[in-house]
Amino acid sequence: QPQATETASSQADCVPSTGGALNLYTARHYASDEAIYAAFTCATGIAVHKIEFRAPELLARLQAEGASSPADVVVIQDAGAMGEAANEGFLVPFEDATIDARVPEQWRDPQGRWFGIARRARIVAYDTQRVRPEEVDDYADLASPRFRGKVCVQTSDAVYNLTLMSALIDRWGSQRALEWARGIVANMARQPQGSDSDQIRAVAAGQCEVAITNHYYFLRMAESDDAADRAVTEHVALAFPQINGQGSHFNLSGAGLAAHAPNRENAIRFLEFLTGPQAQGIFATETNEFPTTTEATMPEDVAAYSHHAADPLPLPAYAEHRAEAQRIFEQAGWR
Amino acid sequence: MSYRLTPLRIGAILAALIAVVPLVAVLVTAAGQPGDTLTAETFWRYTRTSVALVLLVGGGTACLGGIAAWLVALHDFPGRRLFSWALVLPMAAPAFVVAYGYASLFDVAGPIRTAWRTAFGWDPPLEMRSLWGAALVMTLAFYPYVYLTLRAALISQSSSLAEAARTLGLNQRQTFMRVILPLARPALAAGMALAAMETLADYGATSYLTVQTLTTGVVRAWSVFYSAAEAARLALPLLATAAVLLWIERAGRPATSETGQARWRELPRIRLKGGWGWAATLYCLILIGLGLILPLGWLASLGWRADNELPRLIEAGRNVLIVGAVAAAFTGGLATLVALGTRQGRFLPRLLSLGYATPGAVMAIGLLAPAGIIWRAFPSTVSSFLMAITLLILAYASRLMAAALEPIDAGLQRVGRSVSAAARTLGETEAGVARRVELPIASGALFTAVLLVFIDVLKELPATMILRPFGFDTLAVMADYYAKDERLGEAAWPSILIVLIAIPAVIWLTRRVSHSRPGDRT
Amino acid sequence: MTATIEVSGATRAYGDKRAVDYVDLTLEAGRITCLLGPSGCGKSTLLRLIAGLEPLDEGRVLANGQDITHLPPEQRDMGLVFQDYALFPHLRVDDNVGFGLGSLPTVERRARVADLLGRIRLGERGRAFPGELSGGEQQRVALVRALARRPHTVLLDEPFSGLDSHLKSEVREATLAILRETDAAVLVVTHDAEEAMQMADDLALMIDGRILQRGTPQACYLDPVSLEAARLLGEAQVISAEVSAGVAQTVFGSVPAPGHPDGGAQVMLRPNALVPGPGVEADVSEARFVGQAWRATLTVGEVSTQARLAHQPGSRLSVSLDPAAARVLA
Amino acid sequence: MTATIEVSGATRAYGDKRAVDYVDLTLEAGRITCLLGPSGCGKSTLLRLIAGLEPLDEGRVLANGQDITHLPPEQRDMGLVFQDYALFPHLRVDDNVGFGLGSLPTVERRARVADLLGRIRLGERGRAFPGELSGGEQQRVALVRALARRPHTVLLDEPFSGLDSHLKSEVREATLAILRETDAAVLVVTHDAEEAMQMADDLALMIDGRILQRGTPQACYLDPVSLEAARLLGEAQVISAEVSAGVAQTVFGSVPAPGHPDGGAQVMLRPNALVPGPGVEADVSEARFVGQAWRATLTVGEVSTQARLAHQPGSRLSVSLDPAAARVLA
Ligand SMILES: Nc1ncnc2c1ncn2[C@@H]1O[C@H](COP(=O)(O)OP(=O)(O)OP(=O)(O)O)[C@@H](O)[C@H]1O
Ligand SMILES: Nc1ncnc2c1ncn2[C@@H]1O[C@H](COP(=O)(O)OP(=O)(O)OP(=O)(O)O)[C@@H](O)[C@H]1O
Ligand SMILES: [Mg+2]
Ligand SMILES: [Mg+2]
Repeated sequence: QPQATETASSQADCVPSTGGALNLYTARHYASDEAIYAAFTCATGIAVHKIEFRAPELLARLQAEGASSPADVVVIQDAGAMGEAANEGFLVPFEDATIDARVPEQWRDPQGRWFGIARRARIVAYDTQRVRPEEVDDYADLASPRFRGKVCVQTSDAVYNLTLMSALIDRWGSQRALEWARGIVANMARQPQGSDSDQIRAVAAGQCEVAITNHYYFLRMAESDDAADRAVTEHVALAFPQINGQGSHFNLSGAGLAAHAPNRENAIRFLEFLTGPQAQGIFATETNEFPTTTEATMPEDVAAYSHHAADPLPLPAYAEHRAEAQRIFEQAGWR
Repeated sequence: MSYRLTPLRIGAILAALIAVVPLVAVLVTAAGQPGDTLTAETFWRYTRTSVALVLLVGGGTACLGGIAAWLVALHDFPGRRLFSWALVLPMAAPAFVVAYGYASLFDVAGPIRTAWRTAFGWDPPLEMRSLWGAALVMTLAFYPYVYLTLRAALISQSSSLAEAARTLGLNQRQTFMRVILPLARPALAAGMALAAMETLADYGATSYLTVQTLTTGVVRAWSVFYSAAEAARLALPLLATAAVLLWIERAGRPATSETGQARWRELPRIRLKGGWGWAATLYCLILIGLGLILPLGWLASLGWRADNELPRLIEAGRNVLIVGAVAAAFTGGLATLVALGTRQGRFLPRLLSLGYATPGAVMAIGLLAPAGIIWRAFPSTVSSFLMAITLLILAYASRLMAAALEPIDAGLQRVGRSVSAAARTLGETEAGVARRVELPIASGALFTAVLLVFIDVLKELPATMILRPFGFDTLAVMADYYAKDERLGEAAWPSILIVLIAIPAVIWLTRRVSHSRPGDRT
Repeated sequence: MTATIEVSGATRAYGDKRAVDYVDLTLEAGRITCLLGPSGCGKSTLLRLIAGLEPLDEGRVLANGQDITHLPPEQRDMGLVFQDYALFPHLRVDDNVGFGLGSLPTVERRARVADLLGRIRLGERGRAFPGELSGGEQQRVALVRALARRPHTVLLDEPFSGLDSHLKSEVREATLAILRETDAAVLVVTHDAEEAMQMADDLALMIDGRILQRGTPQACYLDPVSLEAARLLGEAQVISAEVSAGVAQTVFGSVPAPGHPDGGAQVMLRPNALVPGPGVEADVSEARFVGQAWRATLTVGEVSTQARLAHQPGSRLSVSLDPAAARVLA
Repeated sequence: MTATIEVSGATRAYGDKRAVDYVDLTLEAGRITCLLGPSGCGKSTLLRLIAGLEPLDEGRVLANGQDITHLPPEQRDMGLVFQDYALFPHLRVDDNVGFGLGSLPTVERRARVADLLGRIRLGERGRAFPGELSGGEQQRVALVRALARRPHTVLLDEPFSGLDSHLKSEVREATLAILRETDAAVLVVTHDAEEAMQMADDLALMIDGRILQRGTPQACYLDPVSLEAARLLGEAQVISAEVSAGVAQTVFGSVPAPGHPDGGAQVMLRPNALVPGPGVEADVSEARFVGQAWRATLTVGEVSTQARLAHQPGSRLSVSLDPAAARVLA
């Protein structure tokens, strides 16, 4: 019997842990998720055994295990990798009315192999003293001469950059995407480096005026216990640029049923649980992610941004253009 | 002794297989179907960066570690005895941990550059996320390799050559330049080769510092293009380089003393007077400060403010202590078998050492393939905790065999051929001699090997990540996750714990090195 | 048990080099055979072949007529003493001596160890570690350790070369005494001629992997088969001679050369071959005191040689040749 | 330049142990002084004090009357040959020899190195590395390297002890020849008595940090100041005697003991002290051939001693005592 770091709470109103177990392969590793597992175990009595991987390692391990894999549920915080898992046959489609009802079609794999459980916007942090929000209401603006030497970005192999580029390729075509990438390279205030938080800090420090970042790092800093972090957000704000006027780019954390799941029933209960109001609420509160379901309650700071439209990119496109995205980055000289 | 397959030799072959399988798997994978991969241009850019980084780190470690060894071995100054082992302490800090510290300390929004901007109104060019910054960080993390090997060479150099030079009319300085240093050059090269190997194999620090090397290429091929075959192919030049570096390292090992009967006598130490003495003290302090105290201290100050998941930390610490201890003992045992069984041939140990110099990502590919075969053959074992831990320990053994083989081999070499032969003629079998004579005599070396493996398991990431069972974290894994999630404060806790656990082991190892030289008197 | 060890046709090559080259050797119970030869001639290799520590390429080793060529060393019942003594540094002296006695009951083992240590006057030092003993003491411990199992054969590889010259003769006497008490066949390897001659019942001279000569020390010394063999055993000068009718004529006098063909030949002179007396007038060109004796360089015409004579350099004296200390070489 | 080196009151202690204890020693240009003593008696330390490699605790070193006690080694103009030769393994033979000649113009340096290598018959091996040479060749290279700067003093620390006994005498002769050609003051440290006596013009016997005796080899051999000194130089037997009126009476015969007080005394016998002849009847209890001579153990009553005599064990013979090879010890 596998041992696990069972985070089951010993609260009195929990169901006794008699519901068997569930094996989870996840590329997420947040405190929010721990809370969700605990809540799930409490609600169902099913123990959650998990291994946290990085996405490529998770896929490689599934590949190596083949039909012997003990994995029941696969969770990855990147739609590209999730699509890859689906394409490799590591996930199986399953019908579930509850999930279909809760998660809008836009955030579900057309073949039903996986669905989104939380969303993160890849948008722009800007210096409120030097940039007006209208100046960055389209991703294309970042490549304009207006921001020559003023843009901070991560390296090209950061997954969120890869999915953003995949979206742009899908929407704009390869040629325009390449030109955009070249424009960004020309505008870079420094060589791509550091994490998203580092980009935001660089804006605050005046090294650049705009930076591409995921939204929740900004929110995390804004609500941090650390005064220095909060100070960073004083003169920085988030802008939600559009692709073709249709909305901003969001990446998805996805979940799916493993192809050889030994605990299929439990797995489906878990997948349903992830889309339930409690789990969705935890994603929003703990990680500042946007829910994929409509009825979730969000804390105020997340809710404040939740009205921004999402670019209606078909889910398969995230994985489809990944290799090309890397090529374009390389061609443009985006390290 | 007869050529028959004795039990000892069969054991050696089995043990060696464990270490060789992943390497073979990498080669087999590399022969797989080509997939999407990097453009040639990108490949060359990575290559150039790798070469530049290796040269910088090689040169940097040679300078910093070389000067430290020169000061400590040949001079007397305040604190020399303390520094002689304290200078090795930065080895306890994994390079990725040092990288966390420096990147955040010298970030554009970090305390130093912010303070500077406030004071002077301009941003100082102190970018750690650059080739130069990475070179600095890795130099600080790896200089102990040069320090250790060079110091060992200097303190085991008999003074007679230096004295011969003096009586031939050279003064102290000329003697150092023309005799002592040239004689220690192989050791210097060996230390640099070790540092270079670590640099090439590193991914944690380089990726955190955004320096794109061949290892980045390997990881990209795998994680962006999902092509294990391409990743393995990209790793081949790295393996080849590692093989060359290993060869340099082996060749640089001091030959057994050629001095024979002459009484061994250490090189005289020059007493540094007044200001010079304090300058030497300051140099050593700065080195330890920059290599350990500054990055760790900064991380600690971040960690202090951050939350920590204490129960998870404790459990991860407990995990790594237990698994590390078991893996270290097991690897030590395997390496002992190999060392006992291959004393005639030198080829096998060299081959086995390659696993040590292989980048983690590549090793992960090499480990998964054989693990996959086992999993598919025995499906029921995949989710078994014991099976997973067993695989993990086997993986550690194959990855870290070289680290253990090295000292054990050296220890067994010191058991004179005649001592073993004497035991044979006194009625013991080959295995009995190993048990009753050779291993007890080499027990110090065995312990050294076990400690080395233990320290490496503490820092190990790729094999742990990919093979661990459900619910199993180690400190390195936790540090990596927090850092990936941009929570450096939280990452500080496991990082510091790694260092704290490793420090006693490092101290013990260093002391042992200074006790293993001829005619020790320190 | 006593044994006769016969080595026949023993050959062992390392790469191209034949370290031991078709050697025949017999060791007799109760007799000490010394194997004398220069460094690198293959002495240790031969000893290791006999002990079973090294495989033979060709040839056989027999013990009492039984073929033991393929027996592992632990089954050969031979004791070995090494140049570096090879004491087990992690075991105390008594555990070293008792190392090979595992099969004996503890009481008996203890008694035997105590007896052996007593015989080498180290009865008090049983609990010491080898590192705490002097070189001579270590050598004695190594010796009794090799004897503890009462082997039928004892092999000693340069057992005294690690000792100070001061200690050497003392330890040698003690070792001889103990070896004579056992009835083992003994082989002592050495490159010290004086040592070999003092210890040997039988001497075997080895050069370049081959055994040149066997015999008693005296026979080897006075009747060497070649100049090489002569030099192995001590100082030897060579002067040229003309043989005719079984007599070799040198400038210093004549030496019997029965059976030698007529013509040019070489005569080997031991240092005591030239004695003062009626004979040839020789010039003394140099004289040195070499302990116990003087050595003078004597010249007659073109021929120069050295002799154990005390004479002032520059003087002249009359010397004759003692044929007992001279031999015509083949 | 030639020099006389005077060491006076030289003392050097390591912790409590006085390795060199108030030693006076003079080295004369053109003469070879041998310092003979057992291992650990302080020979090397004394040599290092003279070379300036070790500081003196007390005492002075003068060169031609000038105080060089505090001069660093590189300014003393002394050549040193080490027991392990200390050739620079990273330099070729010719660079080793020319190592100390940096101040000479290249052409001259090359010429001098070539000349030196020629003299030791290694003219062809200049481009070899030391590791490629045999022990004897290495020793010769170390010697000419020390001589290359034409030092006024040459110090040799057990220069032949690394050599095979076979090679030893050959290399020793060659070394002596070269040293005699220079006019340097030479000090040779050794613990081999025969070697010391063969090389020395002057001999200094050292024990426990002190110099016991100085003199020519012959004087030291025959007139040792103590049994210790006697034993350093060769075999010596001791028998007891009764002195009365300046004559010591032993069981084998009498020895002159001028100036000795009456009463019990010790007489030291060299191996050739007992010669066949009218005198005492002695039993031969053992006889061995030791190269060049036999050694017999003779017993008279309770007293046993050894002599260089050839006689069958078990037989009896009459011996007399040669007073020239016997001395009454103080
Ligand atoms: N294991 C080995 N591999 C290769 N050559 C060897 C080996 N052992 C011995 N030899 C070579 O064989 C020859 C004989 O060696 P051996 O040790 O028997 O000589 P030895 O007569 O004992 O010399 P010494 O007096 O120096 O001990 C030498 O040339 C030596 O270099
Ligand atoms: N650096 C040192 N520190 C402490 N003791 C020393 C040192 N050098 C020599 N000694 C001691 O001083 C004494 C004399 O040593 P030295 O080397 O001069 O002897 P030696 O006569 O040359 O002996 P050997 O014949 O063995 O070379 C020895 O007891 C030795 O242990
Ligand atoms: Mg030998
Ligand atoms: Mg000495």
